[in-house]
Amino acid sequence: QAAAPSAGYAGIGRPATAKELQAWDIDVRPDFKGLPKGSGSVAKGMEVWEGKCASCHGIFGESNEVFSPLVGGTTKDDVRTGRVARLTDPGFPGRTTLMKVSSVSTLWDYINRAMPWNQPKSLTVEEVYAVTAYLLNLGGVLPDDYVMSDRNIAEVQQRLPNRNGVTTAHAMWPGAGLGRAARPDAAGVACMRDCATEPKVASILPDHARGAHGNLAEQNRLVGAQHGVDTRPAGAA
Amino acid sequence: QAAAPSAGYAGIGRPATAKELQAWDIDVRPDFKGLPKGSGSVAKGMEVWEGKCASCHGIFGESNEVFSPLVGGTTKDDVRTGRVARLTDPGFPGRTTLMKVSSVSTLWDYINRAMPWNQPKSLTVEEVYAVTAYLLNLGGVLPDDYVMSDRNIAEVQQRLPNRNGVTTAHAMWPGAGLGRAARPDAAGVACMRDCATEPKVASILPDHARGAHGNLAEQNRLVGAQHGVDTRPAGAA
Amino acid sequence: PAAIAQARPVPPDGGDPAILTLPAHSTGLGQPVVTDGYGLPSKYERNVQRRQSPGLTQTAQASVSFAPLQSLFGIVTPSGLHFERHHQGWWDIDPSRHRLMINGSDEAIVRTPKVFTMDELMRLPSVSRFHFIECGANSGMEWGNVAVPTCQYTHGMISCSEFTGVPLKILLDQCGVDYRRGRYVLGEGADGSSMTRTLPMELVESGEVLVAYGQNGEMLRPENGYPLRLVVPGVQGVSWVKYLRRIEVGDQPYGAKDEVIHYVDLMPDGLHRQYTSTQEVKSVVTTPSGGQVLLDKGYYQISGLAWSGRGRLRRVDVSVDGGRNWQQARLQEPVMSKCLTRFSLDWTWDGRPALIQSRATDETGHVQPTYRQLRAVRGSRSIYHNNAVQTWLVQESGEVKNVQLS
Amino acid sequence: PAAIAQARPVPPDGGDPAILTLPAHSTGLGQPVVTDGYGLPSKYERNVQRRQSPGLTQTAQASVSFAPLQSLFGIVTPSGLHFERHHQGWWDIDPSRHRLMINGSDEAIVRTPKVFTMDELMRLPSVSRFHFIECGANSGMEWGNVAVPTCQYTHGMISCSEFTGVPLKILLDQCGVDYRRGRYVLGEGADGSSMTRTLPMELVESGEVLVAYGQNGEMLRPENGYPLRLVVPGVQGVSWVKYLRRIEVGDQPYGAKDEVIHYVDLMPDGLHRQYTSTQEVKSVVTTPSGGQVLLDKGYYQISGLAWSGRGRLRRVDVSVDGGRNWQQARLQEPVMSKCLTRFSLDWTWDGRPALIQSRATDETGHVQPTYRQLRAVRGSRSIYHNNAVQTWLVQESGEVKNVQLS
Ligand code: HEC
Ligand code: HEC
Ligand SMILES: [Ca+2]
Ligand SMILES: [Ca+2]
Ligand SMILES: [Ca+2]
Ligand SMILES: [Ca+2]
Ligand SMILES: [Ca+2]
Ligand SMILES: [Ca+2]
Ligand SMILES: [Co+2]
Ligand SMILES: [Co+2]
Repeated sequence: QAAAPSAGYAGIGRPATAKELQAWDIDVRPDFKGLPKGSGSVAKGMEVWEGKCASCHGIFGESNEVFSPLVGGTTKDDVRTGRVARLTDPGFPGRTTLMKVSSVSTLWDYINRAMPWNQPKSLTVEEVYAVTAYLLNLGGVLPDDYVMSDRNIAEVQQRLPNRNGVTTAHAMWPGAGLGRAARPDAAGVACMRDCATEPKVASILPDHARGAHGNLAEQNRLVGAQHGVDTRPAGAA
Repeated sequence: QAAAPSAGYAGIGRPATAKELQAWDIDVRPDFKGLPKGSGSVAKGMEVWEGKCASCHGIFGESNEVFSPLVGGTTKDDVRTGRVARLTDPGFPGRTTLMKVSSVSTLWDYINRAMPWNQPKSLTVEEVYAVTAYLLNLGGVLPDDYVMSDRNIAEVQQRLPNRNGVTTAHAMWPGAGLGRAARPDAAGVACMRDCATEPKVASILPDHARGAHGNLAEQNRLVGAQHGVDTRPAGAA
Repeated sequence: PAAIAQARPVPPDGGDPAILTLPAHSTGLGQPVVTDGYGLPSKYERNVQRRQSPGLTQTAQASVSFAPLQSLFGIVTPSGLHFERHHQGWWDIDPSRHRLMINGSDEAIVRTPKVFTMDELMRLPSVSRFHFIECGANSGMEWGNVAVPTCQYTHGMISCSEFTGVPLKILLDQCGVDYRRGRYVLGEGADGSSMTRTLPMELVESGEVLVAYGQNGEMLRPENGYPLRLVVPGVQGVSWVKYLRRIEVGDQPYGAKDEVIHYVDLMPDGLHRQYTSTQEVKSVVTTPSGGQVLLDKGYYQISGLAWSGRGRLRRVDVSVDGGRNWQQARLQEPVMSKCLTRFSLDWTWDGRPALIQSRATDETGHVQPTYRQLRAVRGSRSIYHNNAVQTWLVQESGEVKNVQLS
Repeated sequence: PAAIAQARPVPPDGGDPAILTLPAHSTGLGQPVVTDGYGLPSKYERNVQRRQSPGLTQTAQASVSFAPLQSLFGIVTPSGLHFERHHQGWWDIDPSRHRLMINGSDEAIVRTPKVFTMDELMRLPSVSRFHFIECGANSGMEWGNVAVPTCQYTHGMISCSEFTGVPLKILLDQCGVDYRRGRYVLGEGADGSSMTRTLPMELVESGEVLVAYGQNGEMLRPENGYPLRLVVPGVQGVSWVKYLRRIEVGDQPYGAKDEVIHYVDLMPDGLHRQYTSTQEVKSVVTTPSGGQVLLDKGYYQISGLAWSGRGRLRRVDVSVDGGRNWQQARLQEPVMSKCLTRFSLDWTWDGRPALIQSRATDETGHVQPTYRQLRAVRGSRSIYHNNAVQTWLVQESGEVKNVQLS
């Protein structure tokens, strides 16, 4: 049960009003707590997408121009298993949003609070439902005639390609509720002499990339025990 | 005996040359170590003073325009006793340089390194002797026909009005060589309850001086547990 | 090697001209006080800047700038050089109009949701503590192989400041919280992204989590969340929500974008680890470091930074032979919890190639892993939380190169 | 009292407009990273500046600017707000042409006088330490009676930084010193005044005196001696020679202008104390403080700074009744030697006049004196080394005034 508010600092802070809570308490959790009632169709979502999203994310959500692709890399089989098979392939290059997202609430919440990037919080509830549905439709998760709503969103969750692809079995959550490992999983060895190491250089900055970050001489101060190395291309003044 | 230079950081730093030492080792100590041979007359000093010093310090060294007066407040009797009598009078307003200075080397050294203020280190050795002598002449310490030199500067020292007016009997020199007091001379008392204090306000910023440092509202940040008080004169916008 | 600025050899006229010819500043009158009511570094320090890594992001408002670790001393990061990470650009918010709201995920968890002004927050009891903030993606470009030339880019998403603020626990107590059910805390920003992140209530209860407004003696910088941000010692930077407008106490984690889609660590088995928050033990030698050139053989002080999200550093060891042999480094006092610690070791360079490394151990006994040890567990696609031992190769030319060992 | 920026009373439409109407920064796209490679404070912080005290000096190049203590948090002073004290103006010196010379007052005291470049100095072993620097004349305007309105002017000739540099002892050892005869050390600057001051060799031998180039993680600021200054912990600022060009080891003190004509303390008997160097135990409440106005009755955190040139603080006591009764304040960790320590105490203001004071005790047991105790020994014409207890009067209006008690 909630404790009584402490009276130690009386007069500092005041109760929030219902209207204020409504204006700011916009988060939507994986259990859909916070999700406003409403719905939106894939068809309406396409409209929203092409009007307000495609300029940045591409007509099929696959653009790499302003951000990494949202859509791609998932299969019908992934929708069935809830595991994105390509994530086990170290050779597969990028990772799209749909390959990673494990809760549909996360998409809804984020689009609602932050998109369009240059006009965040401008979408109506219907638009958020619709464009979320359209994104999932682009990814082959929802059919063309789908109307997503607060009533069927739990079903949508059960189709997310990577819904089963996550774990909290690690030691990096600093609380008791999540994360089940007691000790860090990757650790060094405190050897001091003749350690079992072959100090062979396996990877070194290639010469052509030495100057890819500009002239390093200009990225160190003018005096010091070391100066910055001049990485201008040969022949530059 | 000087220890051999440590070889721990070989190659870092190199011996100073004789010319370099001559260029920078300019300090003159109270025992006149460092004082260059040479001389300068009060008469020559007047020339230097009026050409290079009086514009800031006044024709008699008494100006308060760019700095506090150099000359004034000392008497013939002070020259005899080596104690400036007026320093015992709490009612006497300012303190001139000559009322305080206890070593003539200090004047020589400082004028040589720092004056004229806008052209430091521009005086010749003769000019420094001369203008130092002239300053002391203005203060009634040296006669009009005096020629001060490295040979008679010890005599000049014996005329300084405040030569005997100083002490190092205190606990604020953090070494063994000077300062003879073991413990701080002014200390509070660690009383915690019903301390023997009459909390009577004896001095408070007068109302007319409340705004002498500008509008204090503009000297505190815009937010905080306290704001700055508006000290604009009544009626200001 | 590049020429050292030195007074030797002595020119034929018997002295260094920088000594024999008195400079203008020794023979003239300088600038007045309050030339600048708020001063700036010397014009000769213009090379010391935070910088973007070209090609890392496609936009500059959802991006990163890196602190120039190669040029920093001690442990405090000058606020003007603090690394930046924005998701929807930075803002300079009017503090007199900024508000903090505290509420619960349901009405039973927080009895009286409240609203605070900055004036009010700044009246409450505050503390000041030195802590590092490190982005979970720091060193992320180097998981697979060497990608960037200097420690600004390999490790520069870390900074360290003295933060001042109100312990969040004090604010929660003002509202009346059911601490049995309310084991998760949401922080939410006021910027366009309205960044959200979940924290465990345990951290709040420890008193370490601050609702902070001060950084290095002054207010937070706009780029770092002015006028209010969370300080979550030991936890990755993304949780230190900037422009903080709201705190919610809940009975479940929130599945925010930056804990479900980003700041998730891909493991070799294809699973993504979520809620990986702690920044584990780590260190880097900053002098000498990649992209520098040693001016001469002889003595150098190897120096660098070490830290752990689990508490204090216990020790740092340094190797100059690529990890075969190690020496214990000096730790500069004060060694503070979840704070940068500067270490140093004397070294005489004999002019031959050397492989310089540092390896930190924290108070829990956790030893920083090598790349081989780290990859054996996590593979090389995690993006986040790369805390591997960094290796710098000093070449015979004196040039220092970023390398990774097999 | 001035109005607190508050969300209350709630307007008729049921909420604070700063909440109900989403601000531009919540609904738009902000600024990119590296808008500034070297960032600055918020535009809303423009009131936080260092300032001159009108009429204190006749010129601005031989003058002082004061740090705004009333607006600072924690213990680190932002370098842009560090107090200034120049004798012949400040300079921005090219570090590649700056030299440090070390020599003896005679040839037997230092065997091999040497010259060092900045490149060379920065190769040597360095340490980083947090220390305060206080001008010996801090609080000097208040010896006789109340003269200035705020703690910026009463106490603002103090700042605190993390300094980085080479222990001077290491440099002296490089040159070969006769430590039996050479008990005095001269520091000399490169500016127009070529400021000189004598230090006792004991302080150098302790390892505490640094030839410093770093301040708060970056190089010294030009106003504070870039590229090189002495750091002499516990000793008044005038000894921390800026633009350091030369160190001389000698067998006698040097009688410099600022130890014979200034920075001498006039005693009631008409004698001037010379070589008064140590900054004794002292403290000041900075919030609330003079020139501020409390916004309301109720809870406040009284907070301030304490320090001693003799080491660590042992305790700070705070009184709200002009010294009749005292309470022990909390000391914020870390408590470091010859460094500022922040203290705080909870206080509930009942709206009636209050007299707020702080009283520090250092590790040697030295207790900060009241004005009455200080003047009983030193009179009121010392100019320097006023470490008396400061009193702030909180008036019924909420306005805080600088006062002195009988
Ligand atoms: C002006 C450019 C722009 C527009 C228009 C835009 N976005 Fe975005 N979007 C971005 C950027 C940039 C990001 C990455 C932000 C970050 O890094 O925090 C992003 C991120 C996203 C993400 C999260 C992807 C991930 O993996 O983090 C989703 C989902 C998304 N946008 C959907 C939309 C939708 C839906 C719309 C239209 C209603 C839209 N965006 C309009 C630029 C844009
Ligand atoms: C352009 C103005 C100016 C000129 C010209 C000038 N001075 Fe000064 N002088 C000053 C100022 C300002 C100070 C105080 C400097 C400080 O506070 O460190 C000073 C300080 C002194 C002092 C030390 C006084 C004290 O109590 O500290 C002496 C002695 C002195 N001047 C002598 C001279 C002589 C001799 C000359 C000419 C050769 C000269 N001055 C030319 C401005 C000037
Ligand atoms: Ca150079
Ligand atoms: Ca305001
Ligand atoms: Ca909620
Ligand atoms: Ca981050
Ligand atoms: Ca000498
Ligand atoms: Ca001073
Ligand atoms: Co206000
Ligand atoms: Co150089």
